[in-house]
Amino acid sequence: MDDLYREVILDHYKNPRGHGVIEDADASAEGVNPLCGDEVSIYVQFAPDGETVDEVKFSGRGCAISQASTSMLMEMVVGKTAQEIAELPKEELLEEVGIPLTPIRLKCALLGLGVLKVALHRAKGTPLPQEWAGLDELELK
Amino acid sequence: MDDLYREVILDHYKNPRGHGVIEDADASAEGVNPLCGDEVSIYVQFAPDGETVDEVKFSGRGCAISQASTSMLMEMVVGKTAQEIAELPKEELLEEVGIPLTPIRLKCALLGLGVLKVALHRAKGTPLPQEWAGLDELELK
Amino acid sequence: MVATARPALEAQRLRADFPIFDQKIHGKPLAYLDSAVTAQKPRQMLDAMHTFYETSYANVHRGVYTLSERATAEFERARGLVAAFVNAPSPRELIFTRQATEALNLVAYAWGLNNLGPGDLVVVTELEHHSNFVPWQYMAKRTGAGFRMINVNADGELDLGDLDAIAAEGQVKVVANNLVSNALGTINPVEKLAEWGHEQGAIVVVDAAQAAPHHPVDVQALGCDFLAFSAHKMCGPSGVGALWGRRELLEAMEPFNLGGHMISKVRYEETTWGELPHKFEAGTSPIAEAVGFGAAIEYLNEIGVEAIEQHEQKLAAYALERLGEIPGIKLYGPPPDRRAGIVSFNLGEIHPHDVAQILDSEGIAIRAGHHCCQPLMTRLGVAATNRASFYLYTIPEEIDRLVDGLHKVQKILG
Amino acid sequence: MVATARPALEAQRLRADFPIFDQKIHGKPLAYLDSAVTAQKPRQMLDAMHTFYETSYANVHRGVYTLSERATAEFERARGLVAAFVNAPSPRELIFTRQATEALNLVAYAWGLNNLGPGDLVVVTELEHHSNFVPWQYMAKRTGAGFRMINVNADGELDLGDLDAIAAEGQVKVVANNLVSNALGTINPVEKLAEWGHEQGAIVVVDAAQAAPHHPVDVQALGCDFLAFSAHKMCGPSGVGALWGRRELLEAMEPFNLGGHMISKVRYEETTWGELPHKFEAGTSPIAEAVGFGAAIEYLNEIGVEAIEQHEQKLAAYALERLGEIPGIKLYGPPPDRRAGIVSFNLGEIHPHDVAQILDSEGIAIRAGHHCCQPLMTRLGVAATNRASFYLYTIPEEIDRLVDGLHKVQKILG
Ligand SMILES: Cc1ncc(COP(=O)(O)O)c(C=O)c1O
Ligand SMILES: Cc1ncc(COP(=O)(O)O)c(C=O)c1O
Repeated sequence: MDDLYREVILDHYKNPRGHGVIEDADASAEGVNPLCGDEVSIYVQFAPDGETVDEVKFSGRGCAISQASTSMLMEMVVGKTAQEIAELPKEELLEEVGIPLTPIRLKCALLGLGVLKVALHRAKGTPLPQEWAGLDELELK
Repeated sequence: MDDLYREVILDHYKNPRGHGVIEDADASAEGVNPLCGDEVSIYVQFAPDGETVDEVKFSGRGCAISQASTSMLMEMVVGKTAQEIAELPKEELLEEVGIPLTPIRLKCALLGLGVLKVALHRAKGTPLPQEWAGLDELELK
Repeated sequence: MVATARPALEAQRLRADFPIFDQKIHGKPLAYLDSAVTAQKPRQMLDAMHTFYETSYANVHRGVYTLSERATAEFERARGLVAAFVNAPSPRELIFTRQATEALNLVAYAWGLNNLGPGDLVVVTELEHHSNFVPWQYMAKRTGAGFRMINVNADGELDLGDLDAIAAEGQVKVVANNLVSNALGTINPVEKLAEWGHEQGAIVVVDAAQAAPHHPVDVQALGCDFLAFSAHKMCGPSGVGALWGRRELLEAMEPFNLGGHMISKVRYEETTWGELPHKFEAGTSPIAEAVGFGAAIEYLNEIGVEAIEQHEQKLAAYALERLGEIPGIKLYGPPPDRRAGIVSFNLGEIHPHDVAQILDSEGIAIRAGHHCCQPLMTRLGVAATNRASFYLYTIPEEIDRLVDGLHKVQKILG
Repeated sequence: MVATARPALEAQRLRADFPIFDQKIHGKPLAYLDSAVTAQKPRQMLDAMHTFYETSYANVHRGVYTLSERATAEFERARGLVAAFVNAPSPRELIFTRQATEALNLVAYAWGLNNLGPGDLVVVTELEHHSNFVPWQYMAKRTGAGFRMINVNADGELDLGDLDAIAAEGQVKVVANNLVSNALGTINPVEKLAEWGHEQGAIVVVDAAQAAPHHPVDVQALGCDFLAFSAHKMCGPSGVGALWGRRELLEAMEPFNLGGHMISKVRYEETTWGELPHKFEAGTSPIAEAVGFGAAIEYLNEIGVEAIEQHEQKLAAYALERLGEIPGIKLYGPPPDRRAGIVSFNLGEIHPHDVAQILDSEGIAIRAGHHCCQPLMTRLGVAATNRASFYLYTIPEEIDRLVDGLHKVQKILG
């Protein structure tokens, strides 16, 4: 338990970084975790090079794990290119989250990353990992 | 075993009474035991009173139990009225058959009686027992 | 239904019948408060299935040999027990299915697909589980029939004031509703709906998945046409459930699944169907599961379903009282005298997943989610709720532990 | 498939795994020669289910708590085992059903009802079990499509000479055939039929109910689109089976049963479906049964399905030889090198029911009937046959006892 809700998770949960909406975002997507109905939307603004993420925000509702991991993700991806994010292994985010997760909670922790990759895929044609290509992890709108 | 295929059963099986067809019968019906596909047809000729069974025959294929019990039935019903046969309890035939029967074999033993009751029902409007009214025991043609 | 008074059940003593409680979860005793989703299994039921497999297993209804006759007798005995449990007029009207969901699909396909069309209406309620909602929504769409929903009021009780307005919109052909809501515990006025449905000339399809395990259910008293329930929610095994249907309807209906066993004659040119209940039981039956279902019914009969109902009502009242003391909690559903042993709540803004996760670390198992009732969740304006649900083995101490656990959740995440 | 040679199986030793043999039938040891209809269960499989119920039972896929995570892990592990057993490219393509029959109905309803119409043809074979015959006949009739049958020759083998004539009559949309005939033991040329079916633009639906328990089955090598089989015929429990389907087809298809678990979003206005395999698994799954199915697969893998196949081929050859010595016997089906461990016969004019009944008094269980293959029986000109069928626990002594028993039948009824 103390493992799961350790300080850094609680901090991101209670003070999420990048929480909000970017109007007229360059890229955006919305996804829902069909297991619990949680929804998350992600909005991306690119730098003038059109490739590097300048600003990224998220909105939606979710559990502490999904909110915290999405918040951590926001911090991780600013300054990276769309291609770099497309190639970001989920393990890197999970390491940041740093707590043991059961398969069900893994879906919570990876919801934001999936939605972000889909947003970039749509805007820039970057590849989707196989498991998201089949929409296995989330329902897109 | 010796119980099941006792002498009298074997005798009726090997020398069935009333085996054959009555052309232009006053009453007739055909039934099939859906569990094994066995078919039996029964033909009835009434006496001039139009009520008393004068002659009765059966045709079709079946196992020793169904052939023997139908053969015994043929002997039992000649001279009885349609109404009397409609009221004939199946126990009376089973007593005649006189061997212990499991539920599956019971269906074999009662196939002929069911078909006969249906034939009389159709020709004379005599009642069908509940279990045959729903065609539970046999498929009619 | 037995009229004589039964002794109250002793949950603490009954727990000994359930091997699942012989373990610790995260070092704590298991408080299993998720019986509405599926119930735990008594040794008596497990042993009945095991013994059946070890001594009498064979396919049913066709074999001439001893094992098959024995298996058939046990299987049909189980059918009789299940049929009697809901006071079905005849065991021939009781069809074994995989679960309540398949039972409802059977009716939606075999009756709905063949009897619905434009101008007709299918009426469900906002309280339905997806299993009694989506099949009807789908069949309405396929056939061009309309789809209407009876709404709930603020207490989570059906608002029957809309019935006339619905009837004015088309020919009501199906009324599908549950007897007890799995999300809120609401006990619904099925008799009234059945009466109204029959006035409209509709068939009345009752989802008793959540009722049959906990309350006396009598298809003749309810006046419905079909009733669906699942063994796994009533101490029986997974993999089997039942549909009761009115004989005339079942006989007139097309079959659903097709194949072995459900036929009378198969010819290249044409196939004819078998008699009830076989016509609706294509393929090899869930044989051992049906036997286990029968054993579960015997177990429940031994205790008495009225005693179970009373026990759960007391637990629900106690839970509502204790949970009500927690600051910031929101409780959903009707008052205790009109609800089953189910309590749904939210703890302020804390996500139910987090609540359930922290409770798990205390050995407490509750459900967090939409409970397969998204239309109702939409109405309540939430994505999910927490739900604690009780059964014959639930003890008040488990509710106390739940309350303590919720305080801990608030301390961590509040 | 493992390429290395396996030791031949020792049936006598394996029998000790099967508690059913710890009893006498009419005072004689049980000779269970009806495995084609359903197989007996090894202790290992029964114990796996029992332990699951006692320690890890909960509903799968939604619970956040420990028991549910544990149940989900065991359930999905079983899916992986079953999928690998038929060399499915992904476990997501493996759907748990009640049995082969329901798996075939799933395809007939979800694909057939939505893709067939006038001018189309559905092609089955005269060897089909009713479960792969009646659903297609029914869907053809409902949709206005034509229904054609590939006939068998005198040896009970498919006559593929008719294929061109069939293709000339319409647009072949479905080719449905079994891999091994349960009535005759014929091993069918599925690869050829699949190739032909795909040339026509049809889907190829393989009934492997009788093949999967006894022979290596590889969906990729067969080149089919759907493959159905049942756990209960392969040492698993009743109440569960599987459908493998090609991912693109499954994804493009409508769902079959509707309700809990198979959805993504349910709204009054519209419902969207979940991902594979959930989209086809409405309602509470046969959870413990799937776990038992996985345990059965592990049991078979331990022995090696190639070893089982060889063992049964030897038994079939021995049975054909010994039975052939009986005067007046009529044997059906292909020569031993092209047949599975199934032997169908008639003893002159003696009705199979009587044969089976007398054999039962000797403790020998065989099947007597149409074996859910009435079209084939019509072709053979009989209502029924006797059928002895073998499995990994069958020993040659049981075939000797069968032959002795048949002599006794002739003495009594001949
Ligand atoms: C009211 C209600 N209906 C239907 C169902 C579906 O039951 P099953 O999944 O056993 O078909 C449930 C179970 O959650 C339920 O509570
Ligand atoms: C070839 C074949 N297909 C289908 C079936 C049907 O199997 P189930 O009843 O398990 O669905 C059987 C079983 O008898 C079979 O042998």
